Amino acid sequence: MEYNLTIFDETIPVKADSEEENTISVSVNEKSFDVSFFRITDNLIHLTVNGRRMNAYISETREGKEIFINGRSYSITDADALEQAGAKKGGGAKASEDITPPMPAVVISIMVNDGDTVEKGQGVVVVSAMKMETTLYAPYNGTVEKINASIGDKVMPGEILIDLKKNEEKTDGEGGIE
Amino acid sequence: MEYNLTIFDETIPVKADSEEENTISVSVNEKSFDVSFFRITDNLIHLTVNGRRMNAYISETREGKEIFINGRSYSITDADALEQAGAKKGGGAKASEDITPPMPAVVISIMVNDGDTVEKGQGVVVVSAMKMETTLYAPYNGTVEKINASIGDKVMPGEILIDLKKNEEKTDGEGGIE
Amino acid sequence: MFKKILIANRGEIACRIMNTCREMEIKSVAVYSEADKTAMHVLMSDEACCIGESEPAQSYLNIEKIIAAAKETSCEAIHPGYGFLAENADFAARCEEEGIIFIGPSAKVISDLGDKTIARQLMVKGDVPITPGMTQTEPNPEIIAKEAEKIGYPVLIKAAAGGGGKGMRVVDSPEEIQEACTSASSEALSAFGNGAIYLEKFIEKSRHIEFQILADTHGNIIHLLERECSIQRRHQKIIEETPSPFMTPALREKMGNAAVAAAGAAGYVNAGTVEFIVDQKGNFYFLEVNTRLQVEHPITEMITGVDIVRQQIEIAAGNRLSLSQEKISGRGHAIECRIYAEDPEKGFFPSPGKITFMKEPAGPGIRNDCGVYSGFEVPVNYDPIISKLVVHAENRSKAIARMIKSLREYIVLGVKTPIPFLIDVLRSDPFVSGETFTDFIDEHFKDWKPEKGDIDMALIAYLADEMAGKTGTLSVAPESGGFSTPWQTLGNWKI
Amino acid sequence: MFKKILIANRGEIACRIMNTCREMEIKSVAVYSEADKTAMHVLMSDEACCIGESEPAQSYLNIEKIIAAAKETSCEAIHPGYGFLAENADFAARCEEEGIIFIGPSAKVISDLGDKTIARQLMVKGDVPITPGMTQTEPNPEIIAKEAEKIGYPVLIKAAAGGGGKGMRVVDSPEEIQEACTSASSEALSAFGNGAIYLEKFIEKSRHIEFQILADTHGNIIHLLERECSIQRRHQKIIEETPSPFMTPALREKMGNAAVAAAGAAGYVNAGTVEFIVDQKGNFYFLEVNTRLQVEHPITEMITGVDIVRQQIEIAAGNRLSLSQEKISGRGHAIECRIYAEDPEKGFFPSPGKITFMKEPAGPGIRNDCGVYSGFEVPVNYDPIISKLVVHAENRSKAIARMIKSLREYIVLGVKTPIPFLIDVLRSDPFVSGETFTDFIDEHFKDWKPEKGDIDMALIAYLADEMAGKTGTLSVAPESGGFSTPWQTLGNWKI
Repeated sequence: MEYNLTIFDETIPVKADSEEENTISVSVNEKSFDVSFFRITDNLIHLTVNGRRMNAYISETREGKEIFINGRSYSITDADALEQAGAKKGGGAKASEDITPPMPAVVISIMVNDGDTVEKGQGVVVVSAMKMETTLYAPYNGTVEKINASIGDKVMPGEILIDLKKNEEKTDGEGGIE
Repeated sequence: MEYNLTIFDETIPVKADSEEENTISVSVNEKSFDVSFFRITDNLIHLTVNGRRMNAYISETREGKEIFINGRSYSITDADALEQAGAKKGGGAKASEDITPPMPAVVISIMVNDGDTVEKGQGVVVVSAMKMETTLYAPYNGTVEKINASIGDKVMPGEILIDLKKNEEKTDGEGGIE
Repeated sequence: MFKKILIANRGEIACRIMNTCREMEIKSVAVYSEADKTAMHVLMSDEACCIGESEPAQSYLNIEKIIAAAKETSCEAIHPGYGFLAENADFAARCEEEGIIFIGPSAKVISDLGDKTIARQLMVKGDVPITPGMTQTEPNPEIIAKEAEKIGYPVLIKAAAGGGGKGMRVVDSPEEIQEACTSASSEALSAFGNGAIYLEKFIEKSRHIEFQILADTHGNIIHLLERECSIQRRHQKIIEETPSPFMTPALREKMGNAAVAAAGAAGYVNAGTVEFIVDQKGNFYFLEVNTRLQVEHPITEMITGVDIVRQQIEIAAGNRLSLSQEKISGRGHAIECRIYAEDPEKGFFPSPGKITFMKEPAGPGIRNDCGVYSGFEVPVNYDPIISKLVVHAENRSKAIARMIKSLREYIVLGVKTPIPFLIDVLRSDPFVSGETFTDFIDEHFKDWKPEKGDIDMALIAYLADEMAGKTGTLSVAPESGGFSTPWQTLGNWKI
Repeated sequence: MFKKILIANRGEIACRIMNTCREMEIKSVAVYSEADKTAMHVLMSDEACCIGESEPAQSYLNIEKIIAAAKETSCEAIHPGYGFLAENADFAARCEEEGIIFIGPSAKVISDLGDKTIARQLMVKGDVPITPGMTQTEPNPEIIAKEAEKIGYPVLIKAAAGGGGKGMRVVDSPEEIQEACTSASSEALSAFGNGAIYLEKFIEKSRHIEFQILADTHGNIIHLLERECSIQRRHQKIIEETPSPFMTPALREKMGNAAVAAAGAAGYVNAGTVEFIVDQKGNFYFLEVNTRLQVEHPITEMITGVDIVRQQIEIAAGNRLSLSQEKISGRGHAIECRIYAEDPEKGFFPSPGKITFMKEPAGPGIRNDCGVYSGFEVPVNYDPIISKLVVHAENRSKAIARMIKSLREYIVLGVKTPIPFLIDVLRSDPFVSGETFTDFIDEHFKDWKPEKGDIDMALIAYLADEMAGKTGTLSVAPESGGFSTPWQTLGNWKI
């Protein structure tokens, strides 16, 4: 059985074979592991990997699983399943190019006007949520086409606060929250 | 909606009416209660009863529910449902008249022989389980008809260790574990 | 003693206060907003009143609704917790008017100490050392610039009102001072409705060390030793410890006496915290008094064995302090880490949402003051604190080891937390050697990213989880092992 | 320090030992029987070895299998916990032979102190007071009767071997003594393979008070104050506390010195407990030495701030005690309640089975050393302990209040527990006033039944549960409140 799993933006092919109940041989990037496992609860799998014991806490997410091992949390998605499900949103990179609050927030100030030319990384809107103010930055060099919010507006993630027309220069998709 | 619920061997008629979501009017033994509730998890219902808040922890059992409130646990069964399900075992009273271990155990000693006359309350078999020895007592005056276990046997609840023929005298169904 | 107390707060602190109430056999009344119908503090309460919509101004900051709830439920006293109305002099005054006991200092004391320049004046009178600088607000930037020249750069422009770093500017040279005054003042005006500012000397490479004090209505004041709270992000403490790794018995005595003098100078009653900044030579300066229970009070409880909330309630009831200064001593070392729903990789930005799974660490010397549960949705409307994880051990190095172990065993899924960040801080050389200055995070962890960790294991866990199927851990036990029925039919109502 | 330790035990004590190992960065290896494949101590371990079938003799009592597991996993030391092989001199000797460090005293000390008459002889040499009576076993009932006449009735016939009340008889008059000797001896023979008995004076209305001692390999011995463990059922402690409500500083000093002398007389090394019985006048008599970590050690840890397991490991590694007697002092009051899967209404008979739901109490000053989890099936094969609930507070009355609150918030469904019984004991006048003698339960709670409690509320909860339906609290969060999908389809394998 084969999977292509995505973790930290990298897609890794993994293989698993099971000959006995609760036992699998796993290969990840050419490395092999002897694994035995017990499901303890829906959120906990106890693993023995090459003799080493560990507890993996797991929660299903919209796009995959969140897995917590030894003080660290990992987000893993099934690349093939996501592909099958279709590129609904044009992928993650696109999303981070929008000027949108990362959580429900209130607009505190708008630092640009229609038609302004802004540089990548320039602050454009300040929003406040949960007692904290955050500046949203221009994700690329561009020109302000339209401002879709006013001071005091409650805004939600996904709502585009500023329509920014990209200038010719290429960008690397960074930006969003500082 | 009406129920007959059994708690501490007493069957109590209860009535519940719901006019709003998460709210019921309950009457128990002529007393009325205004109740609002929230399910927090499958095992926890948060109740407000006449203004007083409490948490009820609940687990389904084979025959009803185990309910834990404020340091006390209650076992409640639905008398009508049990009746419908039929008198599979002839009720609880019968069960406690058998000489059977209350849990998986090992027979340590047998204190009677075939044909012995025993008195209610007389020790007949000693079993050991979880580091503890327990004596099983005769549930009524009777005569030993058959001994179904030997020393060292592993025995299970429900297994009748001694067939005891009841003598004429009436008993009150007590006995079993000390 | 009171029979019933209203707790005008939410989250972990409301729960923590109820714990003590329950032990004292005092009934607790919760208040809650629409967002908090099934919040932990509501579940724990004996009675609860809904006081309005989710916005704090409509509920937890709404003085009249809280007073009405207290009267409706016949509460004799109100505990404000921290945050919200805890340092609101108007609220304390309204309680006084209504004959409800406010568990905290008087409105007058809150109001005096809430103004930084008045507080500085009081401290000067009480012979408590303050940072060099002004004790009056000053509207004229020219005068401020002159004063700055006198005490020497760098200096700090500070708003008289508020806190949390707002209306505050560090100024390194005379050229910047005009602009700094203007921007600090306007920021303070918009944040606190008061643009008054003043000038202080800026102390470099300083530590934040505070003393817990208790003062009763009979004139007795004691302190419960210090806490060091230098590790801060966004002007908010995230790791606190006691004793301070910098402290010596001689300095502790000097600072403790100053803290008691500060409380005396302000006419303080109830529990409070006197904050100081301490430079590398051990000079210390009064910073401010927090006129409430402090977030980090548990570490003091761990090392002194005193329940501070119980002391607050006893004091509010008019009882005399049963503790005396000579009986207070610290045992071992305690550390607190604040666990917020926030993303340490993104500037500690809040990460609200549903906690899909949580498992709290437990074991000897571990205390987790928690205000949420698995399945609870951390609301977007409030400070996203999940819990305060506190450990106590024989000494500092054992306490660090215990905290690291506890953090590793603290499972929170569904929202981001700073747990991996905190582990890295606690393991770092500067923390281990006690080099804890207020610029610690900027200095050592500015662009922190987690190590990639054990990706192979995470992938293996993914596969094992797929293989194992779900148990459907519902409440019915299967009769003989194996998988249980995943879904229980709902009970049928007989109509 | 050791890199890896094998823990030859299960349940809460194995987990508790692993907690300290983890803080010391020592890897822990669990051993487990077939019944314990998914037991808590296995889940917590770094490595684990299955050592056989469920019967203790096949697994946890199987010396050779445990030694083999230790060698296979390269463990340098073995911690035996309590029970099982903890006081088995042969096991300690096998460890010595194999060059594995046994974390406990030497085989010789275990063997000496395991024989009550040899222990009594050692105490006489060490000037430790023992109960009047014999210091040799005696096969002849006539001689025992004569001795009984001399010391006066009531007397106690006791087996030299074993414990737990087996082979023990209280004798009130000369007529009963012959029969008592015969039955005690035969009971001891069948239980311990050794029928040797001897005679002691029976002390009426006594308390059971013990001292924790620590002795290193360099000749240093200290004690960590006392524990009172008078509340017992079936000769097994169920509530322990420290300090003893009976203790005075003078008596503590005398008894503490006697405990240290007892350890010295026996050549003791590592942690141990010297048990005394104390009469109403404050006379105390040596009872026995428990040559292992005691179940109730956490209450001592709470008031002294010392991690006893860490001390054991340090001592076993040959380190010198870093503690000295004058630095040991108690702070506050600690109480432990043992939570077993047992039915207090039926003579505390074990109630094994699946724990369908469990919620541990938490809060300031609460520690629950637990070895099970929701969904775990308490096996029928072993001591049915679920956890030890420990509280620590400023004084005895606050500790009692905290314990009662904690017990009320301790939810265990699926098996019976003594929680309601314990609440009633803690609230009772004789307990509150410290009238805690070893006959406490017989005297005050012989035919205890729980109060009927709040039946109306239970019925209402039943109805509400029926009305509310189940949420199916699985791990996927519903997108916008409401009920989530109850059952997640299993991941599909691509073949």
